[in-house]
Amino acid sequence: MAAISEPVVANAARAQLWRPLLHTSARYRMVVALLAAVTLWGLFAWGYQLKTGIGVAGIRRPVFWAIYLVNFVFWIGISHAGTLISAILRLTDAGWRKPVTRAAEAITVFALMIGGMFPIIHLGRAWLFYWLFPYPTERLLWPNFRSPLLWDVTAISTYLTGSTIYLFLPLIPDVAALARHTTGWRRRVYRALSVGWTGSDREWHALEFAMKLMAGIILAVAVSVHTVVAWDFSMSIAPMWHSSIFGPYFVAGAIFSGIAALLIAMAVIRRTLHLEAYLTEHHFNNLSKLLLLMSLLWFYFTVAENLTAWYGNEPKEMAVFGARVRGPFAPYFWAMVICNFVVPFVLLGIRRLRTIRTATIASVCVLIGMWLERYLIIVPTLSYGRLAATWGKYAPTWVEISISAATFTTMALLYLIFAKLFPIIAIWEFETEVMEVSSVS
Amino acid sequence: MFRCLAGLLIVCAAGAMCAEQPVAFPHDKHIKLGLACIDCHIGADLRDRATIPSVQKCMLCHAKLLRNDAEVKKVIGYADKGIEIPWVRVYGFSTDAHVKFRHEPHYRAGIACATCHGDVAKMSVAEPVVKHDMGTCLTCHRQRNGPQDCAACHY
Amino acid sequence: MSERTKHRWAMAIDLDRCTGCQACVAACHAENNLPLSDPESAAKGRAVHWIRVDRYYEGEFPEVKVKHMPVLCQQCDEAPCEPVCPVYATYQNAEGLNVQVYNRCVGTRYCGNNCPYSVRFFNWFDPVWPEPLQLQHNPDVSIRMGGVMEKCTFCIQRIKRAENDAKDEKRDVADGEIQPACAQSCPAEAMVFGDLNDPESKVSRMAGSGRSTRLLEELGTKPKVFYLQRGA
Amino acid sequence: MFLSAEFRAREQVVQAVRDLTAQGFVRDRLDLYSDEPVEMPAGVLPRRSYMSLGAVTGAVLLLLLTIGFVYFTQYNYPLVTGAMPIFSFWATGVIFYELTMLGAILTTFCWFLWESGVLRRKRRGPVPELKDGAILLRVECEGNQGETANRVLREAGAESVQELRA
Amino acid sequence: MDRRNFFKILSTVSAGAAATSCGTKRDALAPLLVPEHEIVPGVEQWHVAVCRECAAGCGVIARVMEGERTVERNGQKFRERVAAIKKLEGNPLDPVSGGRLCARGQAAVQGLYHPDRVRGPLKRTGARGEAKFAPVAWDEAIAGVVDKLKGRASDVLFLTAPEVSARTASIARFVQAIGAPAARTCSLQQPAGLPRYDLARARYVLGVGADFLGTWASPVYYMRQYGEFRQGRPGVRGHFVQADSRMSLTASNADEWVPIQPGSERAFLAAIGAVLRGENPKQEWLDACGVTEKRVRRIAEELKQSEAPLVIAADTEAALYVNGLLGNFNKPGGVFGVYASLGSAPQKGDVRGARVLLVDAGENPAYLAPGSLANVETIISFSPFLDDTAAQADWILPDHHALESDMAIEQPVSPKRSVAVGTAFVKPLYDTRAVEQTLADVAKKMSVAYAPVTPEEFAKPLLAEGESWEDVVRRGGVQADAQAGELKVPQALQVQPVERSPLVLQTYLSTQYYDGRAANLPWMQELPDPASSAMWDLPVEIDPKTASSLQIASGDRVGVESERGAIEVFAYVHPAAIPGVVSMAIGEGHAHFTRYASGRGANPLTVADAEKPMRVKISRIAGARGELAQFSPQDREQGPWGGR
Repeated sequence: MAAISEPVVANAARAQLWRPLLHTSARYRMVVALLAAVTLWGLFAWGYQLKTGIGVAGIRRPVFWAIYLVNFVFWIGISHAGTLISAILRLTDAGWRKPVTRAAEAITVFALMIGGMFPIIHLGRAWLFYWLFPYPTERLLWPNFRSPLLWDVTAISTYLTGSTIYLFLPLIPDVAALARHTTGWRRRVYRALSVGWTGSDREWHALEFAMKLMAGIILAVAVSVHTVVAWDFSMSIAPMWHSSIFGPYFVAGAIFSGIAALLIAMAVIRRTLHLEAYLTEHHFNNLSKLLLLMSLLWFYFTVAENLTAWYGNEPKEMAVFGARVRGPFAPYFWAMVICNFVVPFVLLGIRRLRTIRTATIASVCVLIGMWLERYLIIVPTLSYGRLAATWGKYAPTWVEISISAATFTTMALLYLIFAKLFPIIAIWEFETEVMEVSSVS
Repeated sequence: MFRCLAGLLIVCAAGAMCAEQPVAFPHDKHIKLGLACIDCHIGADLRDRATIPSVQKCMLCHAKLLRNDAEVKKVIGYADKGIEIPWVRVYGFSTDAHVKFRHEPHYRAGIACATCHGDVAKMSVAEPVVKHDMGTCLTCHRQRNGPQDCAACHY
Repeated sequence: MSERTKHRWAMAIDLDRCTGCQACVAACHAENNLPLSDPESAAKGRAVHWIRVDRYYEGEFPEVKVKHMPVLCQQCDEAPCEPVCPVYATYQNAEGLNVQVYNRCVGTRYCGNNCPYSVRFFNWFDPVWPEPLQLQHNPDVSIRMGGVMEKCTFCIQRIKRAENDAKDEKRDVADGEIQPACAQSCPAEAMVFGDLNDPESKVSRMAGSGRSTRLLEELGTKPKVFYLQRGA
Repeated sequence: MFLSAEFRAREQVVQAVRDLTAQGFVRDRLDLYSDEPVEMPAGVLPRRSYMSLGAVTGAVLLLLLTIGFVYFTQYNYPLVTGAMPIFSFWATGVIFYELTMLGAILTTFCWFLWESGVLRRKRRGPVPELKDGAILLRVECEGNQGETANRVLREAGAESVQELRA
Repeated sequence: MDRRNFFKILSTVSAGAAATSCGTKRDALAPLLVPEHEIVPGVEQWHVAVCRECAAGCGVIARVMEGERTVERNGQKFRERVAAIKKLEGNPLDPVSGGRLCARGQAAVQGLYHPDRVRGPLKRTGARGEAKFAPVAWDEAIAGVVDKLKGRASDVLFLTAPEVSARTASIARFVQAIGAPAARTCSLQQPAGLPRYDLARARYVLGVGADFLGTWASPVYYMRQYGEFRQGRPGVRGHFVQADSRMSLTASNADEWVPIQPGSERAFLAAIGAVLRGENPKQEWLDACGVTEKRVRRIAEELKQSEAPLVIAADTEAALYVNGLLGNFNKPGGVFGVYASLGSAPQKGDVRGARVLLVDAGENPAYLAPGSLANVETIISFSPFLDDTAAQADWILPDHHALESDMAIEQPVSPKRSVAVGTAFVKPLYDTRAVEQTLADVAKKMSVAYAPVTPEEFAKPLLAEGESWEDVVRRGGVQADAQAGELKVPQALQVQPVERSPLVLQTYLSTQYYDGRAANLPWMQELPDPASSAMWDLPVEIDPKTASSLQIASGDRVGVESERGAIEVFAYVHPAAIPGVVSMAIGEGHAHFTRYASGRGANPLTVADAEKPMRVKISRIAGARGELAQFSPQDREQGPWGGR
């Protein structure tokens, strides 16, 4: 915690950060309505799938998993934006993180909620998902603790619990302040959420300590969560899945896509809430560098993963590798390489080109590229199994596309609502930061 | 989930309906007269399934006995029309349970009818007194060291 | 392995006898109430054949050879499908059968992904049979609902029936007494079913033959289906 | 009796705390209230925390509970699993790890609620109302200490000193 | 015979009608409410029957257990319990099936419970070919038929299967009684009277053009033999060479496949024969079949060297010629003569000349000879399904399904002189009538003296002394030891010159649908084609060279055109097809044949001949919609992009 030389009355900043909480524009309503419409359509598609059967999706033998699981991995990856980044930055005490952390942590929680839904959506009998939990019945049935899917269940619930608390803790002083300055139902909600925060030094002290501890724990959990997600695949003996590199590969990919998501979220917040003074070039520059670093790391992993398969020349692996690199999946593969490596490398690697706008463009590319990466991990392997006679091809249906699209709108919707209820920048953490940063730049 | 609920409803409905059997058949009276369960429910000892006797079987005795009893008259009515009595099921597994239940191994193991069907000998109307669900089955299988392999019943 | 008991059911398929006629495929449909496909679902890769005959062409005309191989659930001892099921809907029973419990299945399809033989099939919808085709249904076999996995059971209903008959008569199940529908139908008698724990059984002898191999043996799945390669 | 003094600068607060401590006010009787965290120089108004210890304890506790749970269900649930054990350390290791972490997370959160005192607010007397940018120092006085405190606070530079009522 | 099968036969009872019970709306108990002396829930009964899916007439046993169906009475729907056939298996006592059964045979039960069966007599109401019918009463239908037959006996043509059976005997008696010409057949079934090849004991087999493991003669019988031939004798493994114009199921099992041009089977055998006689094979023969002299000489030499050589060919005369040269008549592993028949099978006939056509179940001239019914005035069909021919009929008087009928069929390929016998043991599902019965009714109405040939009457000559008919019915057939007829050895082979053209289409009987008669069975529709793995359709098989020159890939829609007509089908690039020889299986392309086959695929007989290949033109249809359903689209063990 940076020292405060003297208490600052940051009324101006507070007013600006609180404005979106107190005033709702017509444009906001319109956007929310639009997003809600798509989300509802996705819910309808899901309802249709529940009623008719999972067969309304395009999955088939042998491609038993497809874009539902792609979305699952993708969103869990996005969720690393947050917590992981904010935790790393908090632990390394990087001062510039302060206006960024809340935005990142919120992404985590919402992305996890959405990602966590997909294993349920993709179930053949989704209404029986609770069978994955160990609860006693006289039927003496029990979940299988050795299944990676059960690891997922525990990992994601732990991560969701942890990241919610991690988001909530630094929110307490802000809601306490909001409770003091608002009236009506908002005041009651904020007061309830402030769990009796008084602003005493004991509280500040405990909060600081808890945040440090949580940052450490959440870091360990976040790494494990995406490793476990990777293990869903690499614990299997399917060609190109059974790879020891998958754990770190997925974690790196998750951080990569997480930073991209964060950059996009920040760019949008900066523009719509006019927070140019708080989210400065400096922040974007730093995050862009991080993104570039992750892009290089991702490229390294991708090369390592594919080169070994190619060199090993094992026929079953080569069938999948070939399908990806020069077979039916080649367009996606090369699009992925361009999106994840070429574009970020050019746009962010060349200093002159590195602006907020290019960083945002690169981030969008990275998100597309990372989605494709997951698609390319899941679908080709399943399409080209060990026995050539079982090969098959997959194409998604409107149900899968609707549900997938709805998750993006749900994310945006949750984010918008969150930004409407809580300050998206942690005011107490950063009030002095404004001055520090402006003196630096 | 929907099915479980539906199954539950069926069980409840069956319970509710047991009072409205087409003929008020008094099990207790027949047992007292010396009949055994498997005299009528043939197959319960040596076959997969126990059967419900045909109305012809009832008529073996009631062609002569108690012809004036109100309930017996109903039986005779069915027999004369040549149709079977539409009995309402009291016990049974729902098809969704995918249980391949066989009576015979249970008979071989010496399980009394009353273990699963209650003491019908004391009932004037058969009622579902023993819950036929996986808990009941498994509890007994565990106590008596019966097979607890899922595939013993579900396939 | 401690749980394994008296029997260990296995199958041997003599590829030199197999003609690829697919009588076994039809027999399986008749015995096991497999859901009917339709042209659209078949084109989507959703036709269900618990046993299939894989055919491969090798070489170019005129030196071209055809390979036929009936592939059914290999009932692996170290089945990759088993540990990944989160609810124990598929597991190894005491007689070495790789069992699928339909009621317990929630439909993660993980087992299907992890089966290197791709012999697991999923019920994408509740199955439908137009009246009166359902009259043909085998009452000994469950009609699977939508959302669950299914696969070859080694005709467990026939195994249970035979074991029960043997128990009634206070004797052991004789070799050859149990025949799954596929083996029963095979005109060339290419498929033999029996007990691996009985060293005298026909299947044990075939499994020990010099021609005996197993499919994708290198994966360490220890299948219980033995393929006898063509040749003397 | 509780006194609340309003300061505008951290140095003044530090001075006030030092003076009060010298006058025999123990640190448990002194509380700072502010909008933002106020960092004190080392040795001034130190607050001890056992949160890490708590987190570790919670983690170990849940780990043991989980191991026990998984291990004992093996015997209470005689599932036929084809000789696959329910309990297998490496395969269930992930679950142990995650639940260990969950234990740490939950204890940290609970510990925070306890240690920060938000749950014990009522017992700790009246709370001064926060003002933007102000640092409030609350002093709990016994008997005739009130005047001493008042004097010390004003000397340190307090803008105002008030008596707090519940 | 193993114990289980012994049990099956023992439990066979000659129960007549099925058990039914009255159901009500809340019939929760109905599943258990079946009179105990008939079908008991959970208890299986086995009854004998005869498979009628091809001409072989395999004896089968049917597993009967309880089943449930919905029936409508007085506008109310009831669930009804009936005895239902669950599964067909080979009859272990039958000399042909020996307890085994092929895929088509097992699917026959789906024909019985087919949702689109003709449920009673129908009268045409629309124009011919519109397939509009109205249900009528049997009396009206019979009167209608009598009306058409009266005084036109000489115009009548009765089509029935080319087999010797109680059915064909009854029909022969009927046409004789009304004074009509002898019954004919239009089916592609192999006619009765083939010699029997002792495959099981042969050491070296040369097959020529006969798909005896797929559709020729009796596939089940020969597959049983094939298993023994390969691995049935310790230390001995038969060697198998197949000369064929396509990679048939049989050829795919051979140790060596000799690709020969379609229609050149006789030329190939003549060349082999020439070598065996120590002569030089004529160059024109070698040119016709496209095999080198060296190869012919080697194969002939190998045949000569073998202890038990055998030549199996679809061309019986040529087969006997070469086998005669090998001197393997009536020897183990050789050729055996034909047993004396109980009658004569209907010969091939042309329906074009007929005025009044009576079509037995199983005969489908509208499909097998497209356009041949154009000039026929009256068509009377006995088909239990609305097939291509029945859809054009004036009257449909549906026969029972084979599994609901009494029957006796002489088995054309059998180690003994044998007749398979089946009795009805499930109650007919619908208001159908056996053809024999219908004919008797018609004869009665026409005041013609006629009594159908009963199975007992038909099989009587084979019954041994003291053997009771009940015994025969229980065992599902009767066999008699008899002396096989002498084999006539042709002294020389007349080889017709074979025309060659750059692109020819040959047709063949499909494993799934035979001559199209099994296309209505969903199990057969979803049985992957052995060559292309296609389901619910049959593609045209094109060799890779031709395909690439025409820019055709597997799954493309192509147009196939000949002087006869044109069809549009999916293409399958067959890695083992002979360049320039395009093949297509017969089976799909029915205008009408129930919901599962109507309008699906294309009928190759509209462009080609069943007997001889025809010159065709093939072109890709760009932008066509649809997808060829294949169970295993990948036919090589490695993908095209698999290598490093």
